[in-house]
Amino acid sequence: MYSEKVMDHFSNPRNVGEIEDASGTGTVGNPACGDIMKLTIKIENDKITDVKFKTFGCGAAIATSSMVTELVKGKELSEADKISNQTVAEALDGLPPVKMHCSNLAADALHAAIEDYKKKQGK
Amino acid sequence: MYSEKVMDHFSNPRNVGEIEDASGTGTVGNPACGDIMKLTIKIENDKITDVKFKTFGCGAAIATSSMVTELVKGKELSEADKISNQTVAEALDGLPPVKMHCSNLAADALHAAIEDYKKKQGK
Amino acid sequence: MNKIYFDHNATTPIIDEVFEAVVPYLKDQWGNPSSIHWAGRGPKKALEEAREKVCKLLNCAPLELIFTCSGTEGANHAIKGLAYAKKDRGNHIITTKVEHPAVLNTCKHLSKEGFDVTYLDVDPDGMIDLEELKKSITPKTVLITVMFANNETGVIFPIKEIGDIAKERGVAFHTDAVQAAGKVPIDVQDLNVDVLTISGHKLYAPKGVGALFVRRGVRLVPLIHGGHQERNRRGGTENVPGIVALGKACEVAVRDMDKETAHLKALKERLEKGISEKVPHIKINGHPDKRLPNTANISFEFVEGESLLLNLDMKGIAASSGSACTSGSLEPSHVLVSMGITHELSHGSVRFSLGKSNTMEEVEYLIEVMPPIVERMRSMSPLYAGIK
Amino acid sequence: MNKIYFDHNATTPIIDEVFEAVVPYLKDQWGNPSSIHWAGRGPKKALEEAREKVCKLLNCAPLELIFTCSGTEGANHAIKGLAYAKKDRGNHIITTKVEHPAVLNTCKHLSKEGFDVTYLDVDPDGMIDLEELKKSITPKTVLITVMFANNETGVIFPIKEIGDIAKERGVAFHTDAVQAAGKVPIDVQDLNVDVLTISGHKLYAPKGVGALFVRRGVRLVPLIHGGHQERNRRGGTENVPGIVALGKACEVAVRDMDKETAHLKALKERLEKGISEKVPHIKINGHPDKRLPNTANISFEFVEGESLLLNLDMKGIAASSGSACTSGSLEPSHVLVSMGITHELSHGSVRFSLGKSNTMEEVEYLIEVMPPIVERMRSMSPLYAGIK
Ligand SMILES: Cc1ncc(COP(=O)(O)O)c(C=O)c1O
Ligand SMILES: Cc1ncc(COP(=O)(O)O)c(C=O)c1O
Repeated sequence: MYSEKVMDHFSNPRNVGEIEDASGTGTVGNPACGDIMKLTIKIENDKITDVKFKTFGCGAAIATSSMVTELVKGKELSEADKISNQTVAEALDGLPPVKMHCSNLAADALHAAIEDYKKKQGK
Repeated sequence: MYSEKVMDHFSNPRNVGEIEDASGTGTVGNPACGDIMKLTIKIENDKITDVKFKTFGCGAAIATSSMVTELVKGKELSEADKISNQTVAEALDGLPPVKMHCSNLAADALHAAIEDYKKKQGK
Repeated sequence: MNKIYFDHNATTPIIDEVFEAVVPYLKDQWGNPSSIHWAGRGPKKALEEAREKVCKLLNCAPLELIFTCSGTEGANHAIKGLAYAKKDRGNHIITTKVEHPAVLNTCKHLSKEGFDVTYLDVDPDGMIDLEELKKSITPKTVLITVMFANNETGVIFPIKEIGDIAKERGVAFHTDAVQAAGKVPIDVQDLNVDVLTISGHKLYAPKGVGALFVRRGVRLVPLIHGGHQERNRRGGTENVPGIVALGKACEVAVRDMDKETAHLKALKERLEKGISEKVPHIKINGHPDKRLPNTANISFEFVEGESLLLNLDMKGIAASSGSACTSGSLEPSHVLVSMGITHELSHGSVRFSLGKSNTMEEVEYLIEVMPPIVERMRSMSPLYAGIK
Repeated sequence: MNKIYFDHNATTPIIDEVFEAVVPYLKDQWGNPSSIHWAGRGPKKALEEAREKVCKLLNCAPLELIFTCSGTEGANHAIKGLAYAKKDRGNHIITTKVEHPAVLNTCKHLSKEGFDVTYLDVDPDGMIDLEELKKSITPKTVLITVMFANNETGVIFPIKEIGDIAKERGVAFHTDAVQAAGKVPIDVQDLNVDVLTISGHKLYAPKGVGALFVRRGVRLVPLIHGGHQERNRRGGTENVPGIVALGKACEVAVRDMDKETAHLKALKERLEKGISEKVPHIKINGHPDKRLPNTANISFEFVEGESLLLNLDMKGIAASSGSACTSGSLEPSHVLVSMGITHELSHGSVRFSLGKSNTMEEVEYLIEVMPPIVERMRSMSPLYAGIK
């Protein structure tokens, strides 16, 4: 059902955890789908220097969470902004059709975290 | 589908043919069923001394025709009168249910032949 | 005793290639294709590979194929499914008098449910009249269902022409291709059929599996509601071994069709010629050209079919009279009667349907044993007396 | 790697005895049982012998059994068949919230066709309330359909009591016994059920075959119209190999049931006890006693079921979450949610369903590997953080 890349990220997820003094936190999820993702990011000079995730969810949810952390680590905020759920799915060599909508929220979590950071900055 | 007795009478039918100077002739049949039987009997002193059949029909029709000729040959008319289609079917160790009604007309042919004889006698 | 099987329209043997393909799916790969763990993965893959093979036979896309358990299920799903999906638009169905009971009895059921059904006549060759078809279409007509090839006579219907008419008039079109699949080419891209039914056990796969082509965009009310299988179009755990077998059988059919057709035609022609020359008072039924390569339906005057079959059976030859579904001789074949053949003559009809493994020697053997059998039965027949 | 199969409620392996019994019907005895010649006789005999074996499992008469292609077909045939046969008397159907999609989606379809359907609640143990059932019956009620045993939790319903209520109130009663057949005794002479559905692939026969018990005198509108097969109650050439397999599987089930039950119970008890002792924050779902001997459904708090399954799969262990029909985690199990379990907890549920070939060693292996898997997934879960 899942691609090798998905299974790789599922069984060896990168960047699991929570950043204590995070610059931004994004939590998204849909209880009906059984997926909740929490992304914490550290931002220095408009650059994402660290990122960690915790996810309650299926294989796709965990793999997309892991993948998004890999994709954004070290990226400029402006570039990270461009990452979409589609980008993540493609980086994983695709997801099963049933998983495309519900369990592919990692980019949403990222954007929520960036939003949160910007809000805090605004204050 | 058929009992061994049916198959025996079907493959080696007894008394096939037509009696030239028959005392009585009975023809019964149902074109929808595809069965037509013609029985000719020779009667002397109220006894069936000879009997022959010709039948257009399925295995059951041919076997019941053959069987009825065996059953009545040498019988008193009064005894032959008692033979029913059921008697014939039983003598053949039974017939498949679908065949009980349509293709089991040999006794009817016999009674028609006896009737024919009686009518002729009446004249 | 030799066993000679001339009843391939009733069912076919399972060929070795198919048997070999099935065994792993009975022995080791018995998992549920819906399972996400190891046991489900092999069966899931096999299911989709088989689907592609069946699609190749019909030239359709995988999404357009639904697996079923039989031709009869397929016909029910197609006809009820289309009729109910369109019942707001009308309640008129057109079919023919010579369909298989799977279609006829489904239509009969629908007429109890408020549908009107027109049963088209056939001519003495077993053909329908396309003009009559056109005239039968009314604004209430929602469905035409006409078989691809007739199971008793092998007559092939003008499916392309019927499809064109159906399309022009905006009427859904189903064809029961159970007897055609594997015997003649079928290309749904070339035919305006909306739904097409096939059955595994008529093309060297086992009983218990079939398939339905449903053109993209055509909506059917499901016949079997349940789980998400077949994209919610047909519930129930998929019969993986059966489906694998059907896939393999279709692959073989595609590969061997040209060769088989030539082989079957040669045998059938010899059979018809041989019997015609040796047995008087016979009639070969069905259109002379527009017929399956494997089917010879012959009426023997003055004798009844079942008794011929029993005699043939005693010689090891399997054939059938009328449809295989009528084991018993209670009713004359509705197909032959519709062709204007008398009840008596219909009762005296035998269908020889040839297949892959038949040989010319087997046909010659039939030609040898048939005349004395017919002669003996005729000598017992009250109908023959006057003729001789 | 070891392959350990704990997903017998999804489908079962085909046991050797069944495989051996089927092979001749794929290789040599491929004839059509309706054929009157040599090729039909063996299959015909096998068909009727298999029927008697299935009847023994249910304690019914051969005339009361119809072969189908799946549990789903059976449920559709039973429910639609009874509802339509009685639609002049009323349009109300009673079922439960925890039925299999084969029943639920059939009922949903019927509600589109003008039937009213009552879905009975279940309590936290997964049980229905018989008083609520009685109160739901109205003069318009024509059918009650309640499953014999639930596929996800194994909960066994009070079929005898329901049947008595149905009989007293003159309402037809169908039970989906797909999960019960072969696992617990079923005696239709003792139960007032009118129609009962079973499926082959849940009791060690292949996919593609099932059966329906229809009590003498009970009339169903056929689902699949066609030829004269199954006494005109279900058209289509009979799936002889599948039917032979089902017969054999039922024979084995009758023979081995007592022994199997003891075996399965011991394994299940060890499994539940072992997991309970080693993994905190779990919940065992379903009635403590009224449950199939083979089914353990466990909710693991703070983690999601599919990811547990994938981890188990990497260790060679096959299990499932919710119903096998929901491959994907889009919806939490309707069965668990109906029992009042939260969505989150429902998503974290795993069903272990044991079978014949499972051993205590396999169960011990599971008890060993499960705790670190759960621990690892919990460490990744945002829901767990606060707890630890
Ligand atoms: C309780 C129940 N009913 C019906 C079915 C459907 O059976 P089948 O897969 O044979 O259609 C299943 C199995 O999936 C089941 O567990
Ligand atoms: C033309 C035709 N349609 C439908 C069927 C039914 O197929 P099945 O036996 O697979 O249900 C048959 C065969 O019996 C057939 O010959």
